[in-house]
Amino acid sequence: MITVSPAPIDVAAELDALEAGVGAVASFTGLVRGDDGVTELELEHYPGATESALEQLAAEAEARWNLSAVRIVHRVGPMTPGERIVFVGTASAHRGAALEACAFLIDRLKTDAPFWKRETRGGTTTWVEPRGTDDLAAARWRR
Amino acid sequence: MITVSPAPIDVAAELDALEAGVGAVASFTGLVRGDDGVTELELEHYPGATESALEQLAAEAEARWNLSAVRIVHRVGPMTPGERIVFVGTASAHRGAALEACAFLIDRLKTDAPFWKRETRGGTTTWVEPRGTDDLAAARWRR
Amino acid sequence: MAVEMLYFAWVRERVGTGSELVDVPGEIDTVAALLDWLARRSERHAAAFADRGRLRAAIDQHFVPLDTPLGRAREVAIFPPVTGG
Amino acid sequence: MAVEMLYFAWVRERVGTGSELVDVPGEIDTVAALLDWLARRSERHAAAFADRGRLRAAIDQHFVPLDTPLGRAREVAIFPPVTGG
Repeated sequence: MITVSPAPIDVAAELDALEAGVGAVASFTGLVRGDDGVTELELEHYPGATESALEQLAAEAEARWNLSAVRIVHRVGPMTPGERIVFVGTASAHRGAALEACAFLIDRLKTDAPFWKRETRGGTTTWVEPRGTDDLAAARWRR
Repeated sequence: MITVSPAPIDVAAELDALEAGVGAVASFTGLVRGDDGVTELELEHYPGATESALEQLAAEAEARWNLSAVRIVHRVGPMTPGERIVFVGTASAHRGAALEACAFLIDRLKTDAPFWKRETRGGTTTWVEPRGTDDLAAARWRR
Repeated sequence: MAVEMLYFAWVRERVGTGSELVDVPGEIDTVAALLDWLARRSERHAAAFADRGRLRAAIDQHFVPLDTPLGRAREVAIFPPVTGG
Repeated sequence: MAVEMLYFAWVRERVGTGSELVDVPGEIDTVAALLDWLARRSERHAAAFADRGRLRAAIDQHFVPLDTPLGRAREVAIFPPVTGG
């Protein structure tokens, strides 16, 4: 259900697996943007705690919506612009459940899973600062 | 931006095209469900009017959210369980825009585009009746 | 006025054809009046158009309510509520 | 009490290591007190922990506020707010 790995993300294979026997599949893919001068992005994570946090998010989604499958794939290590950082996929008999659960998972992943991004621009590396909009997006799913 | 065709839908190729140079890609895939005894699904459409309706929906989404790309692929003709009926994909610098626009497009497509589904179960074919929940889902996007 | 009629889904099946060219008298002024006029001419049309609440229409590929004036319509489509996606 | 300290991102860089085993005195009762104690022992730790508002913590891989009692913690991680996805 959860993969945290330095390997590139194969979205076609992920979608194929989600599609088995259901009516609706929603997905989100986050990619390294190259439009602001970034030449490399490195993802650091907290091994073990990361997987637990993602498993817990997936379990929350499955408790809240009627899902037949959930996949969260997060890449770690160095990446270049255009490469996929994260894939979230949800499958359900109903499109509303698939779409909402997909949005829930990526919003909450941004604030609840121990990943840290470091950007390289030219010779300079900087740690990415968290954004207040991410906290707001995650907060709308709390009831 | 819009494809209406009897050809199978290649989601991997669609996602590849959407990913060019952006930060966020959201997608929805609707599939023929086989769990309720359906052996064949046939999609009829209104050629010309269908493409216009989908183009108009895509233009509405682009006016409402900051999107770098929109793809709507809808299959027509006969299909079997497990096959993809529709693919909606959106690309944006921001995940919120991609996710919301994707949900908007599939919700509105259900009520605004001239497609009709006919199901075959055993030897019997029946036209699918519209669902009130589809009207409600589409209505929440009207402002 | 020459109008190309298009029928889809079970409307098409009940009428028995997907399209027909009809010469509409000048006094037929709305889509609903056009359906009445067609229903008077044939039992198949009458059966197809019996339940108006389940019919939708488009004039020249734009969705319109059934009480919409025909104007200079060249193509009128009649069909059930859509069920795509 | 032996505690495995883990540091991530710029906290790791400022401390100068990703992990260290420390023997925590019994009177050190919360994560915040643990940070104070580590900061008194080394300038690198003091610099890494200076801005408490930018620090987050986990005890045995569960995220907790800094004022959480250490209890029988075996692993304490200190890191900046997360930025994945």
